[in-house]
Amino acid sequence: MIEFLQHSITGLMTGSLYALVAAGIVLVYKSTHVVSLAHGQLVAFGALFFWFFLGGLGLPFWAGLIPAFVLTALLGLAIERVALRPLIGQPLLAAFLMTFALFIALEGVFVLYLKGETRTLPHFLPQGNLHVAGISVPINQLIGFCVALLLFGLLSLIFKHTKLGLGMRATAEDHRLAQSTGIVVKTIFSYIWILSGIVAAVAGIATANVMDIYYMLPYIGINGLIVAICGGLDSLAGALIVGLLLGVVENVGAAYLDPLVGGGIKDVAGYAVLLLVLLIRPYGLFGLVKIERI
Amino acid sequence: MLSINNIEVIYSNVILVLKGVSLTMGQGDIVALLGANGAGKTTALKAMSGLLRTELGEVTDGSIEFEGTRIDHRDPEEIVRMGVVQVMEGRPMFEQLTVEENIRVGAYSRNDTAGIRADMEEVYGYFPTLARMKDRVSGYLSGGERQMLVMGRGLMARPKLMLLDEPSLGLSPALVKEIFKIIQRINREQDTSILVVEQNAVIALSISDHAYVMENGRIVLDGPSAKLKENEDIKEFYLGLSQVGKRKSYKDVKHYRRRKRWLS
Amino acid sequence: MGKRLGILFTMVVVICLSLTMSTFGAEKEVAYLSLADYTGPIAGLNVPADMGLEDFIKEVNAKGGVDGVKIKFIGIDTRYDVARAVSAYKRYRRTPRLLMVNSISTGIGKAVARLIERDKKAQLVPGDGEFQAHIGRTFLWGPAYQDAFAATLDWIMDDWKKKGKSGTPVVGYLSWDNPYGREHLRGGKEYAEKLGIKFLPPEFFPPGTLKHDVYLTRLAKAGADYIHAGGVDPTPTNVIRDGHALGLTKTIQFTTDYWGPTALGIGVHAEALEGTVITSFYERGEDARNNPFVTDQWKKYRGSMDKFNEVYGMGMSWGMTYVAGLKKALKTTGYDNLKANHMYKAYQELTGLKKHDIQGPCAYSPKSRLGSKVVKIYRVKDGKIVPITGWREVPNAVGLHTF
Amino acid sequence: MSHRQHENRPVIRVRRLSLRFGGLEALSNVSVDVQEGEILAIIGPNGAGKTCFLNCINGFYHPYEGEILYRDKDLTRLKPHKIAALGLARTFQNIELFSGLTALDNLMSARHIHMRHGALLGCLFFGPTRKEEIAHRERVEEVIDLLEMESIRKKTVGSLPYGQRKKVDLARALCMDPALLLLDEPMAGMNVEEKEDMARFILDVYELKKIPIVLIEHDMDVVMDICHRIVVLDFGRKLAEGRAQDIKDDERVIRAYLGEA
Amino acid sequence: MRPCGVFDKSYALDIAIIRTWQHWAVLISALVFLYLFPLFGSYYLISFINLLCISIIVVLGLQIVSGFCGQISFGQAAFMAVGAYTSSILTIRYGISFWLALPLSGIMAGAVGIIGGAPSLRIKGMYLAMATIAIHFVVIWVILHMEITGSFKGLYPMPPSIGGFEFDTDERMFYIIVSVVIIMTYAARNLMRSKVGRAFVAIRDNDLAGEVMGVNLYYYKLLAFFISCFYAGVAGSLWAHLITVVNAEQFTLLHALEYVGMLIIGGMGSIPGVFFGVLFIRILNELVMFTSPALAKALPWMGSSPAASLGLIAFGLAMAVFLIFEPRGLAHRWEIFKSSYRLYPFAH
Repeated sequence: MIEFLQHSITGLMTGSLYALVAAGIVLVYKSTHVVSLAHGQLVAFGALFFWFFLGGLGLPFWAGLIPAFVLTALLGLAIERVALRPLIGQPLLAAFLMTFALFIALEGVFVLYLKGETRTLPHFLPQGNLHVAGISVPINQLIGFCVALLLFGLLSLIFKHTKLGLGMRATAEDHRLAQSTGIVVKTIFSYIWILSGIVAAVAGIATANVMDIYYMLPYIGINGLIVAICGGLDSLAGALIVGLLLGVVENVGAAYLDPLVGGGIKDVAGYAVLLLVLLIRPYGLFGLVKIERI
Repeated sequence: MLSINNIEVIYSNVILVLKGVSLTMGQGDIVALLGANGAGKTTALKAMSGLLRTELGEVTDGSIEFEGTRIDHRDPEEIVRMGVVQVMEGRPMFEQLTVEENIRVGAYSRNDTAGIRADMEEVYGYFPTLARMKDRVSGYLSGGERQMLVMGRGLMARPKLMLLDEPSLGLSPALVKEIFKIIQRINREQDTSILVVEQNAVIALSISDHAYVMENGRIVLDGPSAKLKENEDIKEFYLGLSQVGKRKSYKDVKHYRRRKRWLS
Repeated sequence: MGKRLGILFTMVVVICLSLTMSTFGAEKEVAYLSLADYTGPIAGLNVPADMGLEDFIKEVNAKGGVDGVKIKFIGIDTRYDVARAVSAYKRYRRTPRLLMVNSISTGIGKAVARLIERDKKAQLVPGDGEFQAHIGRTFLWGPAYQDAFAATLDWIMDDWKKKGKSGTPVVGYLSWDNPYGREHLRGGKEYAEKLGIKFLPPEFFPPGTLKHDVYLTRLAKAGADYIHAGGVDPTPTNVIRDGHALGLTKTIQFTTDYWGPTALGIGVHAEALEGTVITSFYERGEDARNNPFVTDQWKKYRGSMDKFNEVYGMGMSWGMTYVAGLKKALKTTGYDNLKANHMYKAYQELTGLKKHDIQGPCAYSPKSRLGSKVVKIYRVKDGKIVPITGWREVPNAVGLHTF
Repeated sequence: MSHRQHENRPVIRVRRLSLRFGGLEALSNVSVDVQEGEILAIIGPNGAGKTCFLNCINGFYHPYEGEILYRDKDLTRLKPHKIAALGLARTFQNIELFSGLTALDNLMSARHIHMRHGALLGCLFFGPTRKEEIAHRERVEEVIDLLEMESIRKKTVGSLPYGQRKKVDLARALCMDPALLLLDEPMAGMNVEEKEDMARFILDVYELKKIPIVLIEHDMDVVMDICHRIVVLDFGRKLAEGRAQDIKDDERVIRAYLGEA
Repeated sequence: MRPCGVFDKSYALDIAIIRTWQHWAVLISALVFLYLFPLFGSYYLISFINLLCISIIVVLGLQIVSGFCGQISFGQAAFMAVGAYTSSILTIRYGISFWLALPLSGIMAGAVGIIGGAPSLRIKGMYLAMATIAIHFVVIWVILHMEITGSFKGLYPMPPSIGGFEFDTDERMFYIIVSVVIIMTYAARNLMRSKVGRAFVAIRDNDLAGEVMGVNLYYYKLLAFFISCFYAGVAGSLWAHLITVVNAEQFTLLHALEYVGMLIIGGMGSIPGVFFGVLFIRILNELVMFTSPALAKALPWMGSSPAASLGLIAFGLAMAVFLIFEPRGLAHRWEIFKSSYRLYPFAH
């Protein structure tokens, strides 16, 4: 039992990272209806910027964090302005492919900068483990977990109770209609990408805290995508819950199924869950069911 | 307050939809725009509200002026801020939002919290049905309720000019009457000018001060509504009355009959 | 709009073509094709290695080449993608005097090997024992994975005895869930059994896994005394770091293969990696930093030693082998008739070639495809990688497996 | 058109139909018969369940209670494509065309249930397949003639104006060679002239094919003029049923739907 | 394409693909040129065309399921893997001839495709796309963890042969591959203008209305997946016997994404679009592959790996720029060109 709990909690920690990555994807989808493959790169760049200020320039924590947020947000904004804005009103698949193209181009930049090296974030959080009832939790990951929860709370507050949030939700449903009510849709898109950039930076920093900054980092975007879809592409709560769940399923699956099938369960656990969820609930666990009128 | 001077509209650089349309409206007027499907009525509305540009349409000639300012090359958001609100055809709404949130979105371009609150009460005054279902998700509303909601949402922007596109489409006769009564009330009480595009010529002519008739992207006829009601062509082709003033039965339509085409 | 698009594309095409044209020179030239992973999961290994090789070739060319013959280096980014690699090979296989193809990644090596045989060319691959088991036109960089792993097992037995423990050590194995991750065991496992080591069921995980706690705890629970962490760095670093966080490094000795942590990567994780054992066929850490042959070239082309990566040296050793092979081939055939087949024959005569101690003496021969037969065992000590043994011969574990 | 004496032979019998969405009762206990050779109108305020009623007949919705019989065949649990194969064709309130296809291909797609060749023969497009395609094309051209659509044959329907699309929608239903036609607000959003055209087409079809037609329509004039019988729905219940004149004077109908004159 | 002023006198002529004798002339000379190509074309070009053709077959399949039937699929690479493995297993383990294994591997991939396409019965749009990504990973995982597929070691099929004649070079395989492409293209074109094709488009454009027309959604969606995966399977089989090594690492998600990219760039719902899209991406790929070593050579201070990253950036940017200028794909532009040709010399 202790063992199971330990695996689950380790899974929860990883899951919170997935949830953070997924949050950015959900934000973008919610208002622009674009499923962004490029998000993994935003995450990676967020981590890289943070490393640059903290490890590269040796700035203190906050002084590194703020410019990292700003730069990632700007990158998000640039993606929206330069690449996606011209595609407004064009088929959504074109926008999807655009994010794929951006993923490749940004990967090139990422690789060009790294030159085959691995960048490691300095320890900016307290190290060591917390031991409770035979279960040990790394403190820095626990902090990451709490930050994730806080961020989700904050995001849902923004969506529910601010004017900007209302505008975002309205835009999410119908761009033309939103325009006709005086919402400046393009501005909303910009805000969304900025917000998504900041969330990506948080996700990137939290992930790089666990996994170094190297070539595989952007590919966490794929995990984020699975989570976003399972949770329902337009549901933040879904991203959080499914993110945590996926972390647990992967970890517990690897713990108990791997010996039975000869390894590598982690690879497919997520996809198996995705398939199962979609078969039972075609719009994800928490996604809005489209109100269809014939 | 609104004057459209000989505008031409082209879609995706090829399709010429409006071929010189002119129209003027005064403060507090109700103007009806009649015409067959595909005549270009909706396009004309979209040209005024700026929504054309999101559909690859473009005003290529002529000008649209609202209170002395040219608006034909502005973004729809800006035009809404200036006080021109279009209530689109088909009653589109934010289906996942509640009724109240839908109405709040209508006031998105405004920043006066107190004023918005007061206006919201006013809208609920016009449409008591909406007040009752404030917290309902709007996607489940019926056609009539939807029409009220979109009009209420439009009112929240405190428009000086409201463009209504086919408010009666698919509504029962009783509801149509009710909706048009409210339109008249809004016009009276808020001094909002209203431009209404309608298929139901009978009711449109009965509440409007002035009417225009469009065909094939041109205005072919206009005049005070009372006068147009007496026009023979209007009678036959829009009101469905034959010469003697009696309605012709649909059963009696012949396989060949006189069609009216305006030459221009 | 269409017109602008047309102009844009014409421009791109023209630039690309003109660039391509500029590569055809009139000099005497032989080619070296590297099907490399510059932008994929093993770029961390591949990029510095090819840098070493490229710089080495530059140096050779600057000095007038090999008997007047210049070497052309062609580096193709395959992105760890077999299909791209095969297509690139087909694109370049008719390059005049293409004498050697270096395929990085086990999958690519195996796919290209077939074509190499058919075209009578020669190929280099990292360390798949299969090519030693079925002697053909494919050469390994160093000892086969399984041989090096067997050397690690030897060290484990030594260490076990030195610690004065009784019984047999329990060894766990944990690596990527791909052909590379499994190659070690084809022979390595048999060798462990021969030594009488208790070998736990191996664990596999996808590259890019965030946390390895599950696998580590399972191995720990099964009573592992040693855990071998596979994968190309930073994977082993991350695995050991997770082990450290779980408190396993205190009781379990971690070992890695020759793609284990580099001195450059140890940096922040020094504490976690402390004591880790690395079995390597090329010079690591302090050894490499003290090898003037390597550091001089690095300083000349790459500047400061801050970012020095010892894999750079391994790349240079490829260059040395190539130059030696080329010399031999030129001597027997002359430039005009030079074919890859001659290089293939020349490579087999390189037995005993010294490589400035970057790597043990070359072991290519008609019966061997191994780049060298010796490894050194290193250990992480106070954030530095220091040798704890001299060069020692690897056992033949490939021979134990039936391929 | 002279008044026709209806034979008392119901083509469709709907018995105690009830349909529910979540907690919402869309239809409750509705029983309607469609007789051989009649035009039946269904009217009622918005949200009264008229479209739901059609959706039940052609299988989009499955009622939780009641049954629908078509010439003694139970349709209640059948899938829409099975019902289509029985010869029930319909049009849609919001025009549901295949917008990427030409008008002609839209009509050809309606011949689906009558065509025999499968994927393998389709790949070859030779001999029998070609003959079959041409034979069905001839059938489709008849409908094109009837509805005067020659000029828009090869146009992509997405680019056609509203009225034309309504026409394609009707033509497509006709191309199925239906045994029963369900029309959902065929004249919504049309002016008098277009309505006259549409009424003429409907009457032509009726005269030519002698099939029963069920029609949902808001325009009372049209309904009164061309329909034999009228069913009034309100809040999912059947409010009244009968001849046009009787309905017009029905108190309840006036209150719920028509409004005071 | 037909010039202005050519009218059809019968329905048979109206539905014909080739309408004038000029069409026949162009077609026949193109075929003759194609089949004589190995006699004078360079080896590189031939191997490039082989690759191109295999991609064309895969993307044709994708066009059917995604472009025509509207079910976006990212599983095409995995289904290709199924075809490649089936063909290898049949020829190696069971000694079945390649000529039989080719269609059988298509059928096998199709069968797996039916299972893989099953989610489409419930899921639509982007959600379905993601489900197919999941299917991709599950299929690859299963292949890797099975004994018969050679697990991680992969398989080594032999080149096809007929009566002792071995198709063991790219030049020889060229004839097989090109012939298959021609047949498959012709079949796809025909299928799309017959009953089945119209049913597919009906599902794409309006599945509800399609059902009312009597289209059995379940049957036709699965049929679309079957046909699409049949194409992928045949392509996989050709691929396997062309490079004679099959390994699960040859079929990655990136390939699947690339196929979708070819589809979108070519244009959804158009058979010629498939050719344009495949050409665009493949040539772009080659250019990048060509250019980065050339760049490294021209600018020696740069080195190979930065040049490779620049190539990656160039690839991404080229695709992005293309999408900004022509988001509806090259087929869209082709249609505009065709209609202006037809009306030449009259402007609209």
